Amino acid sequence: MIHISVQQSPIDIAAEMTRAEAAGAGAVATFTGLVRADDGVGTLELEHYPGATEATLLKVAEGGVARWQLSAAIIVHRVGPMHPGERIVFVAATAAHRGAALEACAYLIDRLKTDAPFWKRETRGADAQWVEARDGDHAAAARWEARDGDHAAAARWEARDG
Amino acid sequence: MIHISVQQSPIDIAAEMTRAEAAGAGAVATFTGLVRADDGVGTLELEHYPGATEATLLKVAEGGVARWQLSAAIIVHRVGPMHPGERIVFVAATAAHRGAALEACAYLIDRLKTDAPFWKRETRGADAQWVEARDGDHAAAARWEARDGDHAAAARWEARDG
Amino acid sequence: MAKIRMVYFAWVRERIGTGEEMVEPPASVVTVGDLVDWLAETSSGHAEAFENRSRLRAAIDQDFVPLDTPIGRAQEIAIFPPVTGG
Amino acid sequence: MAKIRMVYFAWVRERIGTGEEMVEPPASVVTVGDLVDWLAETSSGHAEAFENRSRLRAAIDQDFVPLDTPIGRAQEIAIFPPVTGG
Repeated sequence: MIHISVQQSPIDIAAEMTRAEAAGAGAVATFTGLVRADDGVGTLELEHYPGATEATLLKVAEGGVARWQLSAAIIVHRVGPMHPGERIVFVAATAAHRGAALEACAYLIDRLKTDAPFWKRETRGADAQWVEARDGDHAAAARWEARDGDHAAAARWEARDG
Repeated sequence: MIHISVQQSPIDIAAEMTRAEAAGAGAVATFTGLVRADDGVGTLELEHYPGATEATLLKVAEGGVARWQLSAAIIVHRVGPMHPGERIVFVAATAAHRGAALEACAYLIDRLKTDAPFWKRETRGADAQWVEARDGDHAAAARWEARDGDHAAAARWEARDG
Repeated sequence: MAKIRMVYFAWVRERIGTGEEMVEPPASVVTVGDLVDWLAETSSGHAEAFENRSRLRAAIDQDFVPLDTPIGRAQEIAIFPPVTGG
Repeated sequence: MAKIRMVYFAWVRERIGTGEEMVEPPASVVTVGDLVDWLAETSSGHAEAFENRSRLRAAIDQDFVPLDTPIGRAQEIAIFPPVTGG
């Protein structure tokens, strides 16, 4: 089961967990990203590339399902304006055993960070600023390719970042 | 913030997530273990060692908080009889960044599996059976010690398993 | 050459002043990089948006590509900063 | 030697037929392993529960210990199978 959503509305964790658990397997790992409440941001705005976003998230989820034989992969990403403490992103991976669920969950969020066309703008007081991409995100995503021996894919990403 | 609970009542994910998110950090990773609905189990019963269980879970949570500077660590474990699809265990790790949250979440559940005095009994039809410990659980827990270079702790666990 | 729908996001969109436009580049424009060079001449906003090539990413018909990729028969080309989702 | 509160869990408890009992081992019982040997003589249930030492784990005053640990001044000793939580 794959569920992808790019939405303006708040992310309902209980509803998403019910979806993840309905797959009947033994292990669910999740990751939730929040607007940090501790660094002075008043509003966070998420822009995305409609169409391309959904296609990318679907590809990421399908990759996780294929690699870890997941019974469920869920990616929910919020767009538009949001406030400190609110959820930006939720991913879940459901598998028979915890090793697969935990690894797949890390994979989904690492890939999403580098592959999905979202852009964050933070407003602190009167100052609005686009968030810069972090090198660490590409390192995190790259480790999945190194382990794959998927050199073609790795090369593609290096080219894209060069 | 550390929250430990060993309870007869069902695990309320929404309530636990609210607790995990209240810490004000950016990243929450969770793991949920479920009674598998797909392998013929009618009832699963969880026995534990009152007192020792809570002390062990607290030690595991404190270990995670110290190692990854977590702003929250939550471990909720159900005991008593339960049915397919129900939650047995929920762990959550809240940190500033996702790498720490994801790693700490895996640590909490790996350590819980080998350290906490719980025993599972599965009933299939008229047949009740105690679940055997899995070697994989010790391998999963051991990798955290190897990475620590914490040889005294590793030796202790080997002695215990010998 | 056929018309191409350009789409822009984040600060690329803000500097150019629009999220999309139709363009008709000359035959000398072969790659996405050539297209960016050509567009940079069309307004000060485009010039400012495309100032630093290492900070630009692109997609052809919603597939991410390096800037040296030939445009081919692209219908939609997107130019944007490195992504920062999640 | 002082009295010790023995506690048993899972199939160890079931085979012995009780979850706890007070025992007063002789001075020759030094380690947890000695205690298990001595208890195995006390009933067929104990003998059956303690049949395979490699499947037994122990805790002294709620701290997990190997079977060769000296009992010392233990007040509570637990004997149980490998844990299977989570």
